Amino acid sequence: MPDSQAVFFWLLAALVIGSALAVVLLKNIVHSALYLFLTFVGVAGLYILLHAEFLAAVQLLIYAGAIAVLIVFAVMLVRRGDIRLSNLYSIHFLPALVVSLVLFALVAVAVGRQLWLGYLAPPPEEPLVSLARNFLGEYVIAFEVAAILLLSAIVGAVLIVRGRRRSAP
Amino acid sequence: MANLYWIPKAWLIPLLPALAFPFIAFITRKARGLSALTAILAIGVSLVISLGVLWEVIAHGITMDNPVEYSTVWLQIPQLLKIEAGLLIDPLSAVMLLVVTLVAFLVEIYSIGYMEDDPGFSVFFAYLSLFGASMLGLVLANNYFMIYFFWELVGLCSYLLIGFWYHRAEAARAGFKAFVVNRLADFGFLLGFFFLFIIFHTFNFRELAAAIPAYHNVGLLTVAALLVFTGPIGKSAQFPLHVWLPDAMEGPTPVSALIHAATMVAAGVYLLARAYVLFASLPNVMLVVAYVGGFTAIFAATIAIAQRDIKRILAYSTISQLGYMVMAMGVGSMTAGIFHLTTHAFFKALLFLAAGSVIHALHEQDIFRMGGLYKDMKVTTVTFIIGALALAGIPPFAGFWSKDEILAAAYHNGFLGLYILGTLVAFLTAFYMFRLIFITFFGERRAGLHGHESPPVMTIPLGILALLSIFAGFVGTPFTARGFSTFVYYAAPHEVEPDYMVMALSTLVALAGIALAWWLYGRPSDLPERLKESYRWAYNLLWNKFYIDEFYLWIYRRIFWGLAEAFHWHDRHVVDGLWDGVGDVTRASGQKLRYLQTGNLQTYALVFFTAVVVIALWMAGMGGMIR
Amino acid sequence: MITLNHYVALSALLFCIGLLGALGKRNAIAILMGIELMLNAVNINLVAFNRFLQPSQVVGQVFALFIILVAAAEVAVGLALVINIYRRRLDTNIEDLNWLKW
Amino acid sequence: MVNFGLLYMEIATAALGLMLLAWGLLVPKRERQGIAYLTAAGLLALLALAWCTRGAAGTVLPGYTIDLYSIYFKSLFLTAAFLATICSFDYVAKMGFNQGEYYALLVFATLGMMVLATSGELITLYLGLELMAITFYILVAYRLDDPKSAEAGIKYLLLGALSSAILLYGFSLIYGTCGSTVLREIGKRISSGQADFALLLGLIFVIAGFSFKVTAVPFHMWAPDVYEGAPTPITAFLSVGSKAAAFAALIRILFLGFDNQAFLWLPLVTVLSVLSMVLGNLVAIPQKNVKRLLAYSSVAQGGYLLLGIVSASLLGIGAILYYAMIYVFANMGAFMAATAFYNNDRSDEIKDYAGLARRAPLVAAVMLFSVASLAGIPPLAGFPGKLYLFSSVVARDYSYLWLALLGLLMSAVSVYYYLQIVKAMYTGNPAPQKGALQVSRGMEVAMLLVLGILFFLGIYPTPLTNYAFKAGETLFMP
Amino acid sequence: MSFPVLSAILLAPVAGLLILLFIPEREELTIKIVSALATLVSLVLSVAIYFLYDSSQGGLQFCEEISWLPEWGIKYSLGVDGISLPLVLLTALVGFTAVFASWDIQRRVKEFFIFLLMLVAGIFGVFMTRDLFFFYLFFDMAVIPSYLLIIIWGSTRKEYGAMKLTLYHVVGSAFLLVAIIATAIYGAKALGYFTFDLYSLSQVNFDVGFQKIVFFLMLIGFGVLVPMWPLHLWAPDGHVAAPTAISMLLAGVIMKLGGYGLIRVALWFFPEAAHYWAPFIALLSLVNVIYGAMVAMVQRDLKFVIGYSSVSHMGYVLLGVAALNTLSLDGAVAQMFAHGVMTALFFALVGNVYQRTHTRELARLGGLAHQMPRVAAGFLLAGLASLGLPGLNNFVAEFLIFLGAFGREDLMLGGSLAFRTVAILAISGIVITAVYVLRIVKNVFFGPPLPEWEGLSDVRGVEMVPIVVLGFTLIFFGLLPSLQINMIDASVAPIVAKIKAAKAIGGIF
Repeated sequence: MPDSQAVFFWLLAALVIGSALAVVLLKNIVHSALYLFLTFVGVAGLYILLHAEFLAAVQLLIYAGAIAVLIVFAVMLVRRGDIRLSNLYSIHFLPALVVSLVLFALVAVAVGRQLWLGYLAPPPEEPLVSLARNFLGEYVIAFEVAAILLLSAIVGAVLIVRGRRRSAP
Repeated sequence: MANLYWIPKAWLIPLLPALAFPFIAFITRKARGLSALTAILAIGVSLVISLGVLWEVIAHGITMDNPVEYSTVWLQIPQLLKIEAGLLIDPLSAVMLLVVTLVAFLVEIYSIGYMEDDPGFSVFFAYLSLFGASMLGLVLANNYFMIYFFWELVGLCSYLLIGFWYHRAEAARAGFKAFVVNRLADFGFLLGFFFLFIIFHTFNFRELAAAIPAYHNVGLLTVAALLVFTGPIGKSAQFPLHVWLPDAMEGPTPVSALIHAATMVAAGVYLLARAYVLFASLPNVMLVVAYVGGFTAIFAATIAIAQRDIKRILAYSTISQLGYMVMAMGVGSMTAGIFHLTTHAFFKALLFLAAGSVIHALHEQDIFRMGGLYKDMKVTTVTFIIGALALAGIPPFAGFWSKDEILAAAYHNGFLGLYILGTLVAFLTAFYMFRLIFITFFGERRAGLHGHESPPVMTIPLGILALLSIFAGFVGTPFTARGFSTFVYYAAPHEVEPDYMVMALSTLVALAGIALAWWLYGRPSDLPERLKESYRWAYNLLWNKFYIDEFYLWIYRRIFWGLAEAFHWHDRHVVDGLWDGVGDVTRASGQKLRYLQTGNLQTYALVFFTAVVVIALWMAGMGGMIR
Repeated sequence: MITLNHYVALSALLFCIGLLGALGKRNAIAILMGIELMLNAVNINLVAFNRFLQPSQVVGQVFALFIILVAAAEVAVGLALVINIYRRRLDTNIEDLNWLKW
Repeated sequence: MVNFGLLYMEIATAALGLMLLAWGLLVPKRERQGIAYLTAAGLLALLALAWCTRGAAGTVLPGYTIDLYSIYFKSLFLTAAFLATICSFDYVAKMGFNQGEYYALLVFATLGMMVLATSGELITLYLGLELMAITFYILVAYRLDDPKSAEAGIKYLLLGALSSAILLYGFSLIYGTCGSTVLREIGKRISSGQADFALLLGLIFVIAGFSFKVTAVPFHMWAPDVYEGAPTPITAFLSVGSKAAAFAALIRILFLGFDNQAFLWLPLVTVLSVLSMVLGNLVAIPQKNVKRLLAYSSVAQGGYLLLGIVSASLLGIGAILYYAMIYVFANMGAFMAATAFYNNDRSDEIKDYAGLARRAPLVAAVMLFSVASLAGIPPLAGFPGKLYLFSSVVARDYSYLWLALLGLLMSAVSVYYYLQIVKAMYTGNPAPQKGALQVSRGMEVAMLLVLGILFFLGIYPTPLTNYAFKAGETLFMP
Repeated sequence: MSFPVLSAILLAPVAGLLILLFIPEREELTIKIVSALATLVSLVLSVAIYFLYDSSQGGLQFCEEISWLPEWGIKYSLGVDGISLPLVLLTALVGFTAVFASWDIQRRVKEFFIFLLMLVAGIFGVFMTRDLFFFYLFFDMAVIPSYLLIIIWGSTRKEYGAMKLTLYHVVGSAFLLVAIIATAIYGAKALGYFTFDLYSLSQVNFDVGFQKIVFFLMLIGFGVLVPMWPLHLWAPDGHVAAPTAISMLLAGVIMKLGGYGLIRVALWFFPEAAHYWAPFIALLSLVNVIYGAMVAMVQRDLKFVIGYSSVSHMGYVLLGVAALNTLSLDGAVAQMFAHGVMTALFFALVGNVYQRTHTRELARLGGLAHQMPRVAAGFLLAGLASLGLPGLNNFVAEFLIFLGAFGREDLMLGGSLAFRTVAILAISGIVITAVYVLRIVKNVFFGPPLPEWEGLSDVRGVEMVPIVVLGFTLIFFGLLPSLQINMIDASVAPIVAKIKAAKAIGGIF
């Protein structure tokens, strides 16, 4: 009987792909948002399978928790007209479909023929410690830059959303 | 050449009038008297030096074979080209110097009277000085380059003087026509001596004279000779480039006298004489020269019969006489040609100046509107008749001896046809000259006509020229020992033995011409009218100068101008269209491509990803990845 | 037995679905959702490579974490802009946002 | 021990940004102007710092090395930022709101560019890229009262996000196939033989990502709309800074990472370059709006810079570095003039430029000589730049003569549409009521500075040439 | 030479330019005087070095050199030899007289003279430099000033004319720059070090295939300026649109840049290609001459006539270049000088006519000699020079070209008939030139005085400067050509020697 790993993988894969398709194909923007939430949860599950527990947690927290919710709020804010028809196809749907299929085919072929050269080794004992050592060791510049990035993003987002208050002369 | 005094000063002859030109043009322009004086003084001194030169040429026995030559290098390109500015003094140039300076001197004096009430008085004298300088320069030149140099300058002066009264449109047009026709001839002349240069690597006459006989390739030499001959055809108004001379009569009469009768038009004949070795060594070229000369003579003489304008008649007579000289060259007697040139210079200048004084008095040029002038203008009439007699070739006048020598030469050298033609021309010349005399001087007085004699300043030159027309001939008569033929000759001096038959026949023919003229025009009769009616076509043909002018105009306007218009159209539409077209295509493509930018964000994204996919497929295909 | 290829194939599929979402939908927020899917696909790819090819290191996961961080920032700014455009033009339909063209 | 001292430039810039942010909050509404001068002074100080310590070299982290190449680009970004700040003195004052944050974001964007240009390691590079990108998304949409700016913002964000998604996918594939994210390692691991398809796909996705930033055709379509919509100083800074940073990173990736696979990506880059030059110039011809015209001209300039990569030689890289710096001055000059005009007449249409020469001779002169320099007409700095670029291409081999000729013919076409602006400025007669243009003192000084540099480098290009070509060499030193 | 005279000549206009910047717009007279002084300094110095130049020794004299860009081998090196010195003198002359020809400019005087001096400085640079980089830098420097000068102060269809002229020049210089780059790089490979110096590059023997391509590129680049036939259309439209001073400079000097470039760069570097392309250039020169002259004849606008006449005359220069022998090349350089002076005089006079009658249509002009005798005399002098009257500079130049083309030493007798027929047809151009020049003189100046032009005033005082200066030059070098030809011949000899040495591969057809 296939071991538990494989079963979980196929379940989670089906969940992710199914809900992703739903996000794309449904006409109601709210349903899409909800299915997006489901996709993120599915992906978190996959991370767990890949021994990236911390990452799964972060995924759940930020993606599923923050981003999906944020999107739902945004959808509520810009609701106009009939919500059921709020997310129709654009004029380029068919060509987009073709392009994505061809792209998928290309990547699939590329990956299929690729003989991945890697080495077998046990995952590090405390993944969290090595993660932290990386963040503050090798990638400290990236870390700091990320901090500033978040700062400017927040400042910018608030600015733009606040819009023109009569306060400034 | 021990103690030559005058000849070393020969370079002053052209230089003095040359300096007079800027002097008058810029300094003494306002003072009319001073300008005239400067011009006359300049040409006078040149005349004196020319006389000195002639005297030393005779005294020191400088002959055609060993002339005196001074030359300095004007422009030198090592081993390739040496252009020198030099003087060649030999009997031929000495004679020409005398003729040119003398006639110019007399004409300038005459002009004081003729041009006195003309606003451009001093400018006229400036131009005359410039003409004198360039004509004398041409005569003294010792190489083809220098002759061409002054050849064109002389052409310029004739252009300026023909178009002197530029307020008259016809004068401007005549000047334009003269210059263009001369330019056409000069183009041929230039090519001619280019050919000589690439064969012999020199322009110098004496070096060429030494080299040409030894040269074997007759074909190329013939081409060169014919091309050089186009120069004289243009300058001496031979057929077919004669059309400009009759129109040149638009210029003031002293100009016609000096330039278009005596000197400049003779430059062509002078060139033939100077380059005679080139023609003499090519028999078939000589034939061409002879027949061109002959045909021009008869052709011009016939037209002269039907003309009404006094200056036009004299113009055609000049063309006819020039044809005589060229024929003389063609038949082999250079001496006869130059001798006729000299005598012709005097009596033709006389005729023009006399006609000038008639025009000056009556302000009228159409002979049928004049009559009976002999009563008021005694001196002009007498001098005119002397000139006419000399021109017609009545002994003992100068014209008779020189024309007789040409006819004798033609007869003796076996050109029987040309001899008969020459005699016929003599008859026609006599006829149209005395037709003119009987109508203007002896016909009945037109109403309201009052001629008055010209002032002495004009009549004195007439007198001098009349004397010359009478006695100039004795220099070269067959009877005088060591005459003209021993002085100016080609190859060897030769004594001319008299040929009574030719002399008698030509005199007889001239008298017949005069008689016919008297019979038709001397006494009142309607015969000329009836003749004109019966032979209407012939009269029209002659009156319209065989429609050659119209033919040339047709070529100029239809073919030449048409081609130019075609080029213009081609330039504006085809070539310009092509390049502007390229510009428009770029701009249009910019316009079209602009609309790719639809503004829709997803179009951009679609293009982005399609490009990625296309590149991936192309790179994969190129790299032979798939399949 | 689940190998690396499964994960990469899955990630490619998810990427293409996200792409379809981004290009094929008319609503601005839907495009954002599409982009998020594509970024998730990249994360799966990275974590999978890390797990199968470089098990001893955690570079892939670090990269994934940074990507999540950036994605969050991006969504924040993106939604702010969407709301800003909505406030101006009362419409989040991409096909109408074409004042800037040619 | 990791030598963080070498990061003085990045740290100082971040500090400046944060200080500005704080200053913006603390200081009361009235002296907003102070912030602008503070920013300008700060950037100038940083520039001076970069200039005197240009000798510094060393590696901070495996992927992050400080060398002349990175310092050259840092000084380029700081110059661009400085000029953009001066450009926005009046512009932002007239906008009236959120001044403090504007300048802070500007500095953060510069920081992003620095990190992008310096890092030799994919993760840090990506984060530098994203910092720059996100700050620009905000800055582009900064004119809150203008719908065009909003539309430009949303367009730039969505397309930017898509391009970075494809870029990331490329990075992941490269990481997968090569096992490392440090470019030098990747370079060692890639054999010069037949690359496997996944790596090739990765490369293509990365090139597509960067082509978006470099506005190479056919990935350029966002540029005209965003350039036109964004506030003019930001358009200027975007067209110069973002493009130069992207080029710095692209050169690093292609020449350090994929040097052995050059035969693969050279034809691709050649095609991109040709398309950019041709399409950029052609579509610029019918443009009526100055900013949109300069956008297409910027696409074309991207094409010329790509030529430097096509030449795949030290000469080429030095030429790109030289031309990028000249491009900063020329483009900034043109946009300064456009801003000055916009501040007075509120319009960017070329026909409104009629008679500008008589109303504001200095502004007209700056526009004239900047545009002439872009076209590469001597005696302005553009000419030596183009000369180096085309020489480097022809030096590769003579079969590229046609490419140089195409480039020059296209810059001949560019002369046509640049002169359309000049014609309007110098012949038209201004609308009756419009008086002389008031231009702020700082702007005039900057314009004179730019003019001086354009002429000086045009006639005596040696100082910058030596600096650029030495910087080019340090890239390859291990 | 201790005193850097060439830099002085080059920088005098630039100095004038800078001084003008600080003179307020209102002081129009001082502006004009400053410009006149600047160009006068250049003129005096040019005349001085013209006569100080020792033609027996030949070669480059008055050399100056500052190392400019060591890696790229670019040096700010100036030097004049027999070919460039007459053209430097020409630039000085035309520049000086151009200032006086634009004495009556009213609008925006300051900007006008600033751009004018910029133009003159640029042209000086081209003739003096010994370095390809600076050759191109100065060559292309004229683009902006000439464009601005035409669109602001031009006359009929100035936008179209200015843009057309600029685009032709820019496209032409694009071809030229590619050729220069190719040469420099080939030279770098051959010599081992990167250099733009003319002399060292001329030592490199390029392979024939390379030569043919690069010579053709240069032919287009320079051909646009000469102007060679199919690329000539900027000349008429440009001249009609340009103000007087600019037409003088354009036709008088900028056209010579093309001819000078062909001789100094194209022929000197690529002798084999010269042989290969010579028949092609000869044919085009023939078209230039005949086609240009014929079209000039049917023009209705006075300036168009002179524009096309320049096309025709520069055709002679092309013929001289195509004949590839000492005589014709000497003639070509002399013709460039002579034609420059003559066309400048023509345009100055047309400027005077236009400034008084405000029209250039031949139909309306007539009998102007009555009102303007001096202009008429000047026009006649220029006209006679253009049709090659002996005693004026053009005659000697054209004579040498014709003799060179007609009697190429290697083509003595058996020489290719084709080339000689081309030469003969080209020489016939002198007749057509006579027709259209004298037709203009007849229609415009002679003939009855028209009531319409009754009260016109003649040129006086300052406006006489162009006529006197240029007229005197035409006559001076017409009577004493050795002063000019000896100097030119000394410098043409090495080029012709190199061309002779190159084995004469067959012509293009």
